[in-house]
Amino acid sequence: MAILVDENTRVIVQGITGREGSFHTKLMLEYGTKIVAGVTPGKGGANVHGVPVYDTVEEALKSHPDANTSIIFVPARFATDAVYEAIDNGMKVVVVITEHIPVHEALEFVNYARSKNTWIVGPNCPGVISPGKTKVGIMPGHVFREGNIGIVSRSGTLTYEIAFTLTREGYGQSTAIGIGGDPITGMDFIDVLEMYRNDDETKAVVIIGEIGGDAEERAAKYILDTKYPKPVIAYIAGKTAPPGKRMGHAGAIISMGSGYYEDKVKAFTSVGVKVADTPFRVVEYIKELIKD
Amino acid sequence: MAILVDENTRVIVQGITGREGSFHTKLMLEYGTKIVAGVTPGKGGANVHGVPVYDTVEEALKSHPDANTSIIFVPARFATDAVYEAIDNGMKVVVVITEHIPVHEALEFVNYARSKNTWIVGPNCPGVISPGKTKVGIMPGHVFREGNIGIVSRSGTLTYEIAFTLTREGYGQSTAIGIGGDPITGMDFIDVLEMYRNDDETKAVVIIGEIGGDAEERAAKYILDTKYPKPVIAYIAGKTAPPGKRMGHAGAIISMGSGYYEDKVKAFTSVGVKVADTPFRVVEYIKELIKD
Amino acid sequence: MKLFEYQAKQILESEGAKVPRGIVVSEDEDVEKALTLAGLSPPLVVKAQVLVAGRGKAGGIKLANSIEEAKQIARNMLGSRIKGIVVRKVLVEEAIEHEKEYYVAITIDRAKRGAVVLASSMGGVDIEEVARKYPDKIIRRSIDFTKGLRGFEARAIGKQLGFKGKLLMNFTNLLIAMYKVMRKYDADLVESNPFTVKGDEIILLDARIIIDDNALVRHPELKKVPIRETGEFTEWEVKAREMGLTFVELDGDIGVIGNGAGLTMATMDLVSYYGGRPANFLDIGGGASSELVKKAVKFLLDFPKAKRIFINVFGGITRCDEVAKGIIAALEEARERKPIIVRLVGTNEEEGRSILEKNGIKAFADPVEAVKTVLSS
Amino acid sequence: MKLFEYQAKQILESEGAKVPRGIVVSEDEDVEKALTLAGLSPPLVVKAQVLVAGRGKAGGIKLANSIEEAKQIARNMLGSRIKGIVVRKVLVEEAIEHEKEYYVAITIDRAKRGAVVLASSMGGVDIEEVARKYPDKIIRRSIDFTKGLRGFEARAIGKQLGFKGKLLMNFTNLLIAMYKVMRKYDADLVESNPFTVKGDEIILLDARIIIDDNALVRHPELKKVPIRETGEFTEWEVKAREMGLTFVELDGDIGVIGNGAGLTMATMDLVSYYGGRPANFLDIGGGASSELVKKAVKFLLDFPKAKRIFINVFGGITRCDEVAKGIIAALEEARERKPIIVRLVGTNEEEGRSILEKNGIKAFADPVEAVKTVLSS
Repeated sequence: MAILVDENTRVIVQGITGREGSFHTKLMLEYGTKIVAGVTPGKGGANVHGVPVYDTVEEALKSHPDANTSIIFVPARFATDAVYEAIDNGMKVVVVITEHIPVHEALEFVNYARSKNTWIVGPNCPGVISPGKTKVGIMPGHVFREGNIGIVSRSGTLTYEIAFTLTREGYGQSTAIGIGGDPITGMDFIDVLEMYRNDDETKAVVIIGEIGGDAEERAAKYILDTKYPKPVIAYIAGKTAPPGKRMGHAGAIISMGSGYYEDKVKAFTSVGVKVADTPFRVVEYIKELIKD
Repeated sequence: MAILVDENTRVIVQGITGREGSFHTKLMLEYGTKIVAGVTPGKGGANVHGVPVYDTVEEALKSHPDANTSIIFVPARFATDAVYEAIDNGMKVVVVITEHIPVHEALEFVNYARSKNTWIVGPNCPGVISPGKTKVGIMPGHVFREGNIGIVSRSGTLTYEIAFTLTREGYGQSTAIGIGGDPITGMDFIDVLEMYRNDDETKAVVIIGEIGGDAEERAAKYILDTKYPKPVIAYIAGKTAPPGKRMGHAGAIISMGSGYYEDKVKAFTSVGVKVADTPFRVVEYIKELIKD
Repeated sequence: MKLFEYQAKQILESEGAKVPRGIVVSEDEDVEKALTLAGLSPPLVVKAQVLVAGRGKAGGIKLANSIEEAKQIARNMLGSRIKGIVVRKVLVEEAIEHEKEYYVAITIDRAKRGAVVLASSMGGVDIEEVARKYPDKIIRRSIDFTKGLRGFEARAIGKQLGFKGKLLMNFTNLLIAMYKVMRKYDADLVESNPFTVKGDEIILLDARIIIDDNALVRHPELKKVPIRETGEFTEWEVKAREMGLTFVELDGDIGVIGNGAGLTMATMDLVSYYGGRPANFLDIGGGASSELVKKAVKFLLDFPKAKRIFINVFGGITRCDEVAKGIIAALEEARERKPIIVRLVGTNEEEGRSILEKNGIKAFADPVEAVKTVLSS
Repeated sequence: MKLFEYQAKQILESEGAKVPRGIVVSEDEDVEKALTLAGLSPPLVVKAQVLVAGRGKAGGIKLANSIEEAKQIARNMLGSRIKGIVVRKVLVEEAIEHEKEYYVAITIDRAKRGAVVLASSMGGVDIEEVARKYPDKIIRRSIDFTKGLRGFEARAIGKQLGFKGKLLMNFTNLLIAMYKVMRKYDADLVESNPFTVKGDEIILLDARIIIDDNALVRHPELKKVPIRETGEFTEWEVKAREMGLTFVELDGDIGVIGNGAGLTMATMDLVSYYGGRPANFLDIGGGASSELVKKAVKFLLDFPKAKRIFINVFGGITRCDEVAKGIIAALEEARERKPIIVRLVGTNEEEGRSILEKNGIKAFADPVEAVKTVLSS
C-alpha cells in the first residue's frame, strides 16, 4: 500500500524551470516517478526533460486531469502563492521543498489546506518516497528499498543515513516522509503515525526527531493514547545542542522552556518507544523487534 | 419537527442586560422560550427577568451545559466578538439581531461559522420562531400559529404582516425565519429551503424577498435543480424602488446591474414559483395550493 | 461612503498602483501657483472632484493643452456646479495617450460569501451596460475570503485580459494592491474604470472606492466626505439623514411611512399597485418612539412632493399607541396640514386607534382599504 | 530578529498599549540637551538598549532620582559594554512605582498550528523557571489563526489574572494590540515581562518583539539591527553569518561539518557519544558546491576552538566529488593545518574518495570508525 504517494501518484512540478526544479525533475523521472506536467508562470509551452510546462496549474490540469500531487520548488517569495494554487486546484498532496517561507504564511496555508483536505508535506522538507513506487522529493533514491518500515523524520540527510543502514541490512521501507524542519509543518508525527497505523504494508515505524518544539512529546502521547499497534523506534538529534540556538533548521531550537532532548527521550521511553543512542543503532533495535 | 429551533432549544442571550436584550428576554420568556442564561461581560452575577447573567458564554455553559442556541443583542462594535464567542463555545445556532455590523466582519464570521458547522441567522434580522415551540427573536409571537407553512424572509415586519394573514386564515407556520437585511447573511434562501425540504411538518414554503443582490435568483435555480418537492410562493418587496438607492436594509439596493425586481420575478415564475402581487395575496395562493 | 477620485488614487498608489502624475487643487488654494509649481507636462486633464455619475458628460472632465489652459479650466471649474454639486476640488493630471481602456473591480460576492473580481477589456464605458449587452466580455472570479486574493488568481484574470510577461506581473500586483485596499479600508467596492496600458505599465485613469458605512468608525484616518458633497443624496434626503431618518425620495405624490424596510417598500408597491405613485420611502424601523414618529410625520408634512400621507404600521415591537401619539404631536406642531391616512394593527392597537380617533383620524386595520382611501382622498 | 526594547515599546504604543513616558538617546546625541528637553519627572530608569539576557544584573538598568543623575548614568552607559555588547542607545523612562509584576506573551503554537497566549501573575523573573517550578502559574490559551485573537478570549485570560471592570477592558485591548502587532510584523514573539497595573491602566515596563527572519523582506519599515548588536551571536558566529555559513559555536575542541541540520547535529552527538566534545555545528546544507565546502573548511581551520576537524557527508544531492574538491582547495589556501577526518558516502563517492586520497586524506565510509579515529588522532 504505502502512504501518501504510490504508483497512482501523478505529479505536477511547480517551479520546474528553476535550477532545483529542473534538476530534481530529472532525478524523479529517473526514479520512475510519473511527472505529468510542470508549471512556471510565464514559461508555458516550454519543456523540461520531456515534461510539458504550463503557466498555471489550472492549465496543466486541463491537459493532465489525472494529476493529484504537486511538488513545489518555487523560491520562498512566491512559494506561498504556489501552495494555494495547488490546494485550490484540488491536489491531494502538496510537497513543499522550499525553505525560508515566513512562518505566518505557513500557518495560514497549512490551516487552509487542512480545511480543504489537502496534505501539505513540509515546508523545508526533502519530500516523500514510497520505494519502488514513486519518489516525490529530493532524496537520493538508491538508499531506499521497498519494504515494511515506515519512516517519518524532521531531518533530510539523517533520514537517508538511517534509511541506508536499514536498506543494507535488508529492512526496506514502505514509505519515508520528511515532514520538514520548520516550526510549522503541514504534517506532524501524529498525522503520519495515523497513516502508518492504517497501512498494512508497514510493520514498524522509525521516528527521526530533533530538538525544538514538542512534536516528539505529542507523538509519544498519541502512541500511548491509541495503544499504537505497531512497534516504534526513535532517534533524536541534538543531544549536544545548547539552548537558545537555532541548529540549522528554523524549528530546531530549545526555547521558552521546551524542546529539550531529555524531555523527548523521556516522553518516548515512558510509553515504551526505544530511543537509539546513535543513528546507526536504529537498525539494531529494528532487528530485535522484527525478530520478535 | 420545525427547523433550526424547537422545543429542545435552550437559549443564551448575549447582551441580556442592554435595553433591547432585556426587553426581548422578557417577551421570549413570555412566549415560552427556554432561556437558560444571559451573558454580559462585567455583569456576571446579575439577574434579568429571573435569568442568571454571566461574564462569558463559557461560564454560562458551566452551569447550563444544555444551552445550544444563542441570540445576540450586543451593539455593533462588540457584536462580532460575541458571535465568535458563541461559535467557539459550540452553539449550534446563533441568531444575530444586531444591525450595522461591518460587512467584512460578517464575511469573516459567517465563513468561520460554516467551517465550525454553526448556523448564523442574521445579522440584522428578526430571528427565528417555531410557533408553539419556541421563539428566538424579536418578532411579535401572537401573529404566528403552529402549522405547516415554512416562511423564510429578508424582511422583519413584512414577515409579521404576511404570517398574520396566514394565521388569520388558518394557515399556521412550522417555522418562520428572518435571514436578515444585510448583503451578507449567515443563511440564504437556499440553506433554509434545504431544511424545509427535509422537514416533514412543512407542506409549503413562503419566500419573502426584496430588491438587491441575487438571493432570489439563486433560490429559483436551486428549486429548479433540486426539483423542489414542496410548493413555494414568493413575494418580493421593492417593485417601485429606484436603482442605486439603499432602501433601509443595507442589502436592499439595485447596483452593479443586479438586484432588479423584474429579474427576481422572472426567475421565480420561470421555475413555477408564483409571485404574489401584494403581501396580502400570498394567502390566496397558499389556499389554492393547499386545496390541490 | 464614496471616496473622491483623488483619494482613491492616493490610497491605491500607496499600495503600489500606478496613476498619472497629478495634483489636487482646492477652491481656497492659489490655483495659479499650485499648477506652476507642480511641474506637470501637458497635455493635461482637469477633473472635477464630485461624486456624481456621468461627470464627464456634465462638463466635469476637460482637456488642456498647456498649463495656462489648465489653470483657466481649473479656475472656472472650482466653485461651479456639476449636476447640482459644488466643485470644491479639481484633480489636474498628465493626460495619458492610450488606445485600449480596461475595467477592473473588486466587490463583495453575496452569493459565495467572499469577494469577486470583475474585469473587462471593454472599459471606459458604463460597465452595467456592457454586462447586460455583452455578458461574455466580463470576466468574473470569486475570491475565498479566508484565503484572500492570491497571485495565481490575479494572473489567471490577467491572462484572460490578454496580458503577458512583465505586464501580466504588473496587473497581478495591481489586483493584489486593490484587494489589500479593499480589506484594509473595509471597502464595498474598489474599482478602476478605465485603466490602460503603457508599455509594461498599468495606469489607472480613474479610480473609485466605496467604504462600508458601517465600518467608518474603524477608519478615523479617512476624511469624511460632507454628506452634501457625496452626490448620492437629494436635498431632502440630506435633510432626512441629518435628522436621523431613513428616507429615500421618489417621484410620486403619496408620502409613505412604514415600520421596517420590507414593509415600507411593500407599502410603496401597494400604493403603486392600486394606481398611485409614492413620493418617498420613510422607514421608522422597529420599536419607534413617539418622538421618532413625530419627527417622521413632520418631515413628510414639510416635504412638498408628498401631497397626502399614508402611514402603515404593523405593530410588533413597535407600539401602536406610541405611533399614534407621535402622529398627533406632529400634527399639533405642523405648519401645514395634509390628508393623513393611517393603518395601524398589532401591539396596543386599541389604545393607538382610540388616540387617533379622539383627534379625528380614522385608523384602518385593512391596508388595502387604507390604500384605496389614500388614493381617493 | 530581536527588536530593541524601545522599538518594541514604540510599536506596541502605536497600537494603543501604554508604556512609561520616556526618551531614547543615542551615543551620538547631546545627552544633556535631550534629557533636559524631554521634561520627564524623576525618579527615572536608565536602560541600556542591548539585546542580551540578564541585562539588569549586568548593570544595564539603573535608577536615577533626578534628571542630573539620569544624565550622569546615561553618559556612562553609552559606549560602555554590557556582556560584551557596546551600548549604542539608552532608554530613559519615568519609573513606575508598582507592587505586582505580570507576564504576558503571544507566540507561535506549533502543536495547534496557531498562536498561543502565555500569561502569569508571576512576572518580572525568568519565566521559563516559573514555567518549570510552578506550571500552574502560567495561563496558556491557544488562538485559532484563521479566526484571530478575539476579545472574549482576551477577557477570559484577563479574568484568570484577576482583572475586573475597566482594568479587564484595558488588558483585553492590550492583548488585542499585541496580537495585531504579531500579525502585522510577522513576529515569532510579542512579550511583556513585566507589565504592571496602575489604577485602571496596564503599563508595559518591558517589551520584547522577535520578528521571523524569513519575513524580514516583507518589512522594509523595520530598521535592521546590525548583527553584532543583536546579542544573539558570538564573534565567530557573526563572522560565519557574514560569510553565509550556518554555524553555531560550542564549547569543545572537535570541529564538526555535516550536510543537513539533522545529520550535523547527529554528528555532534556522535562525537560526544564516543567521549569527545564538539567545538561547533556547521551545516553545509544540501547540494553544497565545492566553493561552499572550501569556505566552511577554511573557516574551521581558522576557528581556534577546533583543534581537529570531522567532516561527515552523506551524499544525496550533495556530490562527494564536490565536497572532496572543496576540502582540498581549503587546505591549499589554509594558513594553518589541522587534522581532518572525512567520512564520505553516497553520490559520486568513488570520485570523491580518490580526490581525497590523492591528497593524502583518508576517507571513511563508516561514521563510527571515522569518529573513533577523530578522537584518537
